[in-house]
Amino acid sequence: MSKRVYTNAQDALAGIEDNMTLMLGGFGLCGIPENCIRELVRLKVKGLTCISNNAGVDDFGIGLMLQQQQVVKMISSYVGENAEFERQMLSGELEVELLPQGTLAEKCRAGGAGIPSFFTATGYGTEVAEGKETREIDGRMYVLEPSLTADFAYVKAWKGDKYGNLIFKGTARNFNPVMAMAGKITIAEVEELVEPGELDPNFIHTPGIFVQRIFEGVDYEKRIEQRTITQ
Amino acid sequence: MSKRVYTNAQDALAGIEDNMTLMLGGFGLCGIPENCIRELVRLKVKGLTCISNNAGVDDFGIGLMLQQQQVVKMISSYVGENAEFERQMLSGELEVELLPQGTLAEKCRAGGAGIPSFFTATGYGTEVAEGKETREIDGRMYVLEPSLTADFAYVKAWKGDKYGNLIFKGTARNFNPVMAMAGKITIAEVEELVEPGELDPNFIHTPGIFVQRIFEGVDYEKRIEQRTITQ
Amino acid sequence: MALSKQQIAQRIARELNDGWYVNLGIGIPTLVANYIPEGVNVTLQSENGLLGMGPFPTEDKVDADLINAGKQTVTMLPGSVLFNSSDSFAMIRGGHMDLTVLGAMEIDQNGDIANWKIPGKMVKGMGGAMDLVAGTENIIVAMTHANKHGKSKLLKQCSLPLTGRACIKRVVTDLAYLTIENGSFVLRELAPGVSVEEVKSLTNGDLVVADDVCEMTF
Amino acid sequence: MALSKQQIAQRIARELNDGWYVNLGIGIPTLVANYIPEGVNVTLQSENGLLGMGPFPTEDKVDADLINAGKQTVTMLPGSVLFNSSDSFAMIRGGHMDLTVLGAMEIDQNGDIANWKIPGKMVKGMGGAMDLVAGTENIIVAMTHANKHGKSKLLKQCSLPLTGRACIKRVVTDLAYLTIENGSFVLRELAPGVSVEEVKSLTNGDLVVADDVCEMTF
Repeated sequence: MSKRVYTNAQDALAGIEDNMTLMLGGFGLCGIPENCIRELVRLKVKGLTCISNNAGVDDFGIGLMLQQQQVVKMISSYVGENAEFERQMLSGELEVELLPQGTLAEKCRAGGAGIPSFFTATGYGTEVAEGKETREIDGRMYVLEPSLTADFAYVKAWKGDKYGNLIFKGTARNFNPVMAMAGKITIAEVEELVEPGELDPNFIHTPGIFVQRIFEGVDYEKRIEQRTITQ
Repeated sequence: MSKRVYTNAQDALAGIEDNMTLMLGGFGLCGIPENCIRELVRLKVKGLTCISNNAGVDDFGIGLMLQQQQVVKMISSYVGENAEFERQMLSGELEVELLPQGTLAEKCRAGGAGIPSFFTATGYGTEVAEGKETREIDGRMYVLEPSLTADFAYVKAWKGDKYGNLIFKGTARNFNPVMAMAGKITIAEVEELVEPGELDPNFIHTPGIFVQRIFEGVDYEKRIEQRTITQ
Repeated sequence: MALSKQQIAQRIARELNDGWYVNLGIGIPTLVANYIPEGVNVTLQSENGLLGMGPFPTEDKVDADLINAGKQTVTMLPGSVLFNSSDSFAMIRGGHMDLTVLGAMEIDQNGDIANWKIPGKMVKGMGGAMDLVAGTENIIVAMTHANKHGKSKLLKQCSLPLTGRACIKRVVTDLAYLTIENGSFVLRELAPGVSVEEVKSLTNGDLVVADDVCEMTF
Repeated sequence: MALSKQQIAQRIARELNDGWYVNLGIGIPTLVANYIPEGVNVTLQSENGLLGMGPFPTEDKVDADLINAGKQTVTMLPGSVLFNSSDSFAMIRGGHMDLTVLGAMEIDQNGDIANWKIPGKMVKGMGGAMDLVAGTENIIVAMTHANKHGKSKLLKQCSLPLTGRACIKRVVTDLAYLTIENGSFVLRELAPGVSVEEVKSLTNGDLVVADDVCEMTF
């Protein structure tokens, strides 16, 4: 724990092995752990199960891992901005489990919060509920959703201190805080690493207790999927 | 919704009736909705079920409502800093449901988040689990806990804007954000009411969507239960 | 004449009340924001973590860290709030949104909706749609009355995989505004120049014509 | 001679590892903070919403809005974090705390603990204790070996209402440091001058004496 600060992605990602389950923060390409993904691509670990709301695009984000066929299963809510993803899915090389976005987020939070399963009305009467326990509570039907955890969770924050406390910027927060909770080992890459005490304790989004490793990332591209302008 | 800003507790508490279920934020006497409690005492509404982590002391907080026998049931995790509470409990005038603190917090959050029930290991094998469904999940035993909601939730924040966005100070945050989520009508009293835009959108603890009414409180006593000093 | 997409959005915008929190889906629903009536102040939610969504940014204000659920760059307004995905769906699932407007491939007279998957075609996923239809009491579907092959999208029973069950009570199409009540579509308003018969012929489900059916004005 | 409260705390403090997140209960456990070994940096959690609890404030720094779980005024340290009650217990229930130290009325050789309720007496409630014992893998109980009537608090089976089941693996009393393994207490260390026989006679449960039992030094 006291060895929490790492110098770069290469050091921070030590311990990753084939066939592990990973969580990757981000919504679309916003707030994704770019440095961690780059390192996962370099390491060429295979057989991965990736839990991430989206699967990147062909040449960025998780798409880079798909190009190398490192992923055998994706657990996401919205995918397919990505031709290689589609090819692998249709050919059966890639297993895809689609979950409602809110259910996915809550399953991660639950995994981090020691809640093994919870009921939600979302998805009742749809394919999402197939094979899952359902139950009527106060006149409404609900689905029992088991929580999710991961061997490693990779999250991207705006600023972080050396105790692992994190703050995010804008909508780049998204899934990062809940995935940080659910990783057996959570690795945070931050744009700016500061000393403990520099972040206001009242305005920290992710307490450092959820972050086992932290490093300052480099070369953030922050690609925009839909650049939309008011003239 | 647009009529969200009220001038004082008297206006803001309109609609409260006997026999309602209320949530009251705070931990001990820290972060309690002092103005709302003062108004509940003045209104002398009776037969109330109060969900609050603690029950105040004899002459402050919910203790003031107990003095007037306004409360028929308390749902709390830790009580009895309070002689009148003890008398009413032992005489059977007051029903008390004790819940583990984390379970209480999570039941409020679940109530606000549309989760009717969730499994937790907390309390398994104890009185808390009596009459509740239990289940083995991955080799461990869990208790199914139903969520909580309230007719009115009263919360106390440090600052709030006219859209109901709230920020809390120090450990006065405690149960306030989760109870704000779980009130059918949530009333926030704040030390300082500001214009929308004055609070940094990235550092708001409770989004205004959870707050139906807001007012600037007066005469905060902020009593300290255990004044502990380093010489 | 059938309503344009803009007119569908315009008709839906009349249902907005002051102070509401609203989630607008991709497509026609997004256009609703352009027709919010004078004096009505609504707060738009973007389920990726923003309440109080503003217009698209000017070139100099583009921020890769501030996008909407359609991954478009957006702006904030005074009073906006940012939050994480689980808090966002706590709002939605917990019933705190006043209105959801979303598109559909099919709806049926039981209030079922299908809008995320066509078997045999590439599936992109449901995103937040299942949460929105399960969590919001007040939903308006915005869509064309028939698909591009001229087949009704208002059915006795949805044929596509469902997004949600028994959750839709209102729909605005290019031809009409209808409610769903007691297992039937109820025709409430007609697009200007569209006849009851036209709507009937393009509605493949039980249709009741309201006594006070009227023509929309724009 | 039996350990003082301070010595119990001192012995427990030796179990702390650098970088740990620790929750200290009220009473003897609180004293552990005074004996944290040189070079060991632990972060104290207060379950009402603070990670990184500092010492009590000086008179001029007292803040009614900053208290610990015992309702005492406290301070923060550089790197502290504040959070709400559900996030606090997400940490605890989710197994993120490295150590919980708490008092007990009774523990038994199955690892059960009772520390919140005496039937017939005024019940104050369990507060966060049930969450802490259910959520933390590593728990140390700090208590006297016998109650004030001289009766053992280490039992075959707890007689009081339980706080948690099969969760306690270590206890430091005024007489000894014991572990709980395979349904027995295992005597690991003796307080200075305390005999194995004394511990045996005051332990009302199966007791195994470890081969390498030794005397604590202070």
